[in-house]
Amino acid sequence: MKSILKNKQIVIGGVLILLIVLLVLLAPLITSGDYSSVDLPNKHLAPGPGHPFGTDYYGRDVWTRILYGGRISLSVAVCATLLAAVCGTLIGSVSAYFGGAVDFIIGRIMDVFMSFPMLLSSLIIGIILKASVRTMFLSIGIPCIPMFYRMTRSNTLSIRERGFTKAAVSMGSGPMRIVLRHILPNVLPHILVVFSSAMGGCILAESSLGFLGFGIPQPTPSWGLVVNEGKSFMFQCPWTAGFAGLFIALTVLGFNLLGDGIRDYLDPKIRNSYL
Amino acid sequence: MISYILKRIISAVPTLLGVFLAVFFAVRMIPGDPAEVMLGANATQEQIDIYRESHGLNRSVGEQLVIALKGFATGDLGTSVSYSRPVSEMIGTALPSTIELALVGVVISSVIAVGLGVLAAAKRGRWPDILINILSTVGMSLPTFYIGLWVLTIFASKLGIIPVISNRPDIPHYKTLIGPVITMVLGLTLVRTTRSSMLEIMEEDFIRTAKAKGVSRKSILFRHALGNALIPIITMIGYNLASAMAGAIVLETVFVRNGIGKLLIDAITVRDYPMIQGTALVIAALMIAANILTDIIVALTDPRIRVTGES
Amino acid sequence: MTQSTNTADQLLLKAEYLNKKFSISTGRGFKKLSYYAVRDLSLEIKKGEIFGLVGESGCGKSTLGSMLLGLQKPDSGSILFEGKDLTNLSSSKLKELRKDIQTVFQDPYDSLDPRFTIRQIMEEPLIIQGIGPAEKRTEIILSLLDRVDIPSDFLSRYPHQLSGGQRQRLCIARALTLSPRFLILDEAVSALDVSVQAQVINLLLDLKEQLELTYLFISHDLSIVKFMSDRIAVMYFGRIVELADKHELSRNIRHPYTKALFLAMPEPDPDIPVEVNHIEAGVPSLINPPGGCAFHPRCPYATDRCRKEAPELREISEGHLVACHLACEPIS
Amino acid sequence: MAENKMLRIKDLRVVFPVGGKQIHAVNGVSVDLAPGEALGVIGESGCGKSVTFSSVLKLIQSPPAMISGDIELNGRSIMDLPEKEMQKIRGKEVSMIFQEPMRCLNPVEKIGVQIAESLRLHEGMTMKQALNRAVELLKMVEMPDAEQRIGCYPHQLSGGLRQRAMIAIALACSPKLLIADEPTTALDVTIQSQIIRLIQKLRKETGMGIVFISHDMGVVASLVDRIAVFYAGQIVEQGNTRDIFRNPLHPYTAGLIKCIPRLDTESRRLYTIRGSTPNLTTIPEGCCFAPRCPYATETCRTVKPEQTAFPGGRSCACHHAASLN
Repeated sequence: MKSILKNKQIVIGGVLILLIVLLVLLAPLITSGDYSSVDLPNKHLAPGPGHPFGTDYYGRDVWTRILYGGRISLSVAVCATLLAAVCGTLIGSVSAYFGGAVDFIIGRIMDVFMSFPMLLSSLIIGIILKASVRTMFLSIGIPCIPMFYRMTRSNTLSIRERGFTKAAVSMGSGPMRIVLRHILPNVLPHILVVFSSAMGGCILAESSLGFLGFGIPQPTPSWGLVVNEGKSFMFQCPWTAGFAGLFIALTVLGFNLLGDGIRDYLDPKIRNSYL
Repeated sequence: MISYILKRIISAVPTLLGVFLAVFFAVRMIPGDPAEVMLGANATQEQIDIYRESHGLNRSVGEQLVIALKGFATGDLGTSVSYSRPVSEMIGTALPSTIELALVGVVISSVIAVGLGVLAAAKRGRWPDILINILSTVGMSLPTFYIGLWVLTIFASKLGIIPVISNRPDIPHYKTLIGPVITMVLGLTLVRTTRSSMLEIMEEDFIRTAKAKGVSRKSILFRHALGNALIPIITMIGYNLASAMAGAIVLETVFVRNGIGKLLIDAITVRDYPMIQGTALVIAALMIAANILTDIIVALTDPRIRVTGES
Repeated sequence: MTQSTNTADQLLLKAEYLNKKFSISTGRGFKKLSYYAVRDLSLEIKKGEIFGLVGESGCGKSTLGSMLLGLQKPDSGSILFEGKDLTNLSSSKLKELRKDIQTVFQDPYDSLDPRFTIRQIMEEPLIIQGIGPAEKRTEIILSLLDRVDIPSDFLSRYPHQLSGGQRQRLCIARALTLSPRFLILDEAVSALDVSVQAQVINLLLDLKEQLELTYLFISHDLSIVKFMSDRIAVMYFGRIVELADKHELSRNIRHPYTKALFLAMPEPDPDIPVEVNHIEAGVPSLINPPGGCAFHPRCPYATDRCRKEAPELREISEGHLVACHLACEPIS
Repeated sequence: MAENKMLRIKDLRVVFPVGGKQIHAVNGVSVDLAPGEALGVIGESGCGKSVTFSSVLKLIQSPPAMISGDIELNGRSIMDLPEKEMQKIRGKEVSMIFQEPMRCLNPVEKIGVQIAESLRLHEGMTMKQALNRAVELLKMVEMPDAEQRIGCYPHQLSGGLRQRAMIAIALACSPKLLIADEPTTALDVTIQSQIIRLIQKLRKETGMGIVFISHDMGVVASLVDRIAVFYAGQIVEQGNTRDIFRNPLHPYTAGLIKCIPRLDTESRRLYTIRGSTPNLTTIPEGCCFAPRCPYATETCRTVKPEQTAFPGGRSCACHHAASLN
């Protein structure tokens, strides 16, 4: 375990995420806690004392809105990624393990899925479900299912051909045991890698939807919404969208670094070779 | 090779059909009466009745599907509610500018990114590599709209080089491309793929053979390593081309540039369902086409696919 | 096809007319091409013997091994293990039978789950087969680890902490946990270093005597197969081309391919030159197998008959079977 | 220094730092080779035989590897030669072939182009001249249909033909020395014997020196004049092929010869060397083979044996070499 901490990407990514999560969780303690009351005389204040990130068009404190928005954005991303991970892993392992017609049909359905850009799928699902805080994780999570499906399927296929799986079959082990005891534990680290980058992807998706105006609707602030409200005033007072975007970017960076780090940690091929 | 291309194209037909079905059923899952959904809130009862009749909404889902499929096959994607013009005509007008943006953007950003990736691989572990790595990791973590907003702020508002709004007729066409293309370049998506493919191939045994032959480092890098890394790189470029269609949704909104992405977003804003259905179908079809094109180019590059077997 | 057997009860395993076809996509057009990995293959393995199976890569020996193990189903043919047909057993009966047939694979790095400890690896077959309680399992595990000379304080270690030889000995111990009677050793010593190989070979020979096991020993290395086995079958292109007692086989080779294999073996002796073997370089393609005898394109003695007609595996003397039209006289 | 040697390796040491530990892959190897001589290098995996001879072409990246000692080619030390000078030696004076011919050929270039590359580099030929020469080379390595095969990609050839193509690449510029690193290990036995015979023939025709690295005593037996036995990053014994086989001095060599079953072995047990190959993170105090040696004494465990010369140009690093025979 010690060697994990030697991986700079994991450490930097982890610290970054930890920091942001901490800020977001401690929001009531480090902000005024008032993210919604309108204060028109103080609108569009530049960052300064009292308002570290300035105020927006309605005079609301951007720092408070970003931290509270993080609560929504992060929880939506976690729920969406969990949904995609559970569904994708399940479908992928079933598809790979049973093979034949099951695999073929699931594969074609996933092909169709992957023919839509994730953003487009999110938009369409959003129309059907009427975007709200509750349904947003579905619009974002469902388009991520193929990511997990593909990874689980290809890894399951290769682990199924490994000697230890064959040995377990020759001892009389049934498919359930093989999947649960041998395949899933060996796929798990790869799931972690995809999970980390999917978290980043979901945060990006939430903010992109928000930017386009189809994110989580008022009044609850989310990062997407803060960006959306700030984008029209980008030229005059870029701090609203600017700081919100910065938070989004740092969080995504953290998850990307973590994912890359775990992948390098698992496959050290490129690091330790000489010829 | 021709049979490979044919095979690849034919294999896309079921996917395309699946895409059609997905959109068909997705639109039917939108809450509300399909005819009212498709005709908008201002439709008269008479219009609704005509629509019901012509689309067989009183008949079974199967028959509706056949009617819709016929329309799709003949290029009839219905009539836009907000513009009262055929959807296919509007998409036809918007499509070239999106494809132009995708092609120009992907080509320019790929050339730059592959160059940086090769440089990073060549200077592996030294400061150019570290710098390029940090930049590309950050670039990949920045939301496209965020880069776009800053490009717009800096280049349009502060420097005045590019227009704030691109869909005005008085703006020279090339100027509308600058902003989105800069945004795509700054994403630096291909740098890391290039670098890691190069490094992976540098570990291969045939690189050692080339070295043992006395081939210079430069030639190993560009001829042997890049020659092989080209295959995963082309695959990634193809993927980027496909996702540039999605990127267009965001970029065209940021830079207010006409195109299919903007068409889609405007349609969603005013709930113009025939237009949403049409643009979704076309975007998906373009992605499928980009994937086929990529596979074909990869097959042409890779002799293991191009020339198979001995006899 | 009659193989000489004394009495039926001495027979442990009998495979008849096994066929296994694989299809591969060509990348050209939509057609899939198929080839026989194993074709019309019959063999009998007697209780208590070591049956050696030798052949070059792609000859179908591993496919045969995995069919006898029940990992792959043959397209046609039957595999009788003590009279029970492996190919159409119910899954519960098959699970029962798995106790009797166990295997050791080639790659000791691949055959052990990297996330299991040595104890978990050894315990797994016992748990699957419902053998217990835990104390009983520990007892079995400790006695087997002792047999294969792995210290008992290794129980909580992971496979990557063991050397190649230790890993392979662990694989052997795991195969023995269910007290099988038949072990399929598929290239079981091929991946080991020379100095470790001998240890594992001796261990296998000792275990066979102590536990009254029967082995199917599959390898590409003729000298090891010959050292280990009582009877040897030579495979080429999915078929057995020659089968005989090992002494008979070294005295009286009848198939030109067997002869070529013998000649090609590099002997560790500077005074024995590597023979100029007279078989041609090109191994024919699996997908377009040559008509007639599969070996004829490489055979220096091939006649017109060889090109047209595939030879049957015939018994030419007691227990010596050859599939060659010219097998009547020994090859000089 | 009486004889003129084409290759002289003196006290070579190669250390790889891996995850905080140091792996002493080569640990004081000295060996030399006369022009036209064929040396067999025998040892198990990880004994340093490949690393030693990859160093002759400076194929080991350093840093991270730490290389010390001296390597001379035709009297000239290569240790401090700049990369540009090394490129002139590689493929021209010294060539190398490797174990897996599939992975060692560039998959996206035609065989002919790959052979032509060295010719154009070292002989300054045009592509056309080089391709013509490539056909001759393929004929030399007995490739059937050489004219057609230069247009083939590696994946279109069988394993044996790929290795022939590799040999053709190596021999393109008529090197004085060919280093063959387990060239037949990945091949079937019937193909292996053909490749061995081909290397024998080419050696006779060209008079080049050969270093043939293998883990299999049988493969080198009829091919080489002299054998060096590697163990744990050191050479434990060197001598003429016949002497080594007939009268091995080092207990490890003796064990290696005895533990392989031969076609005429009749006994039911093999001779074994107990224990397993050492890990190379620490250099043992005494003899590296002592933990596995049946004759090991206290001296063996504490004092490192030096290479000692024996009659017949042999040498052996064993305290008991004289008394055991």
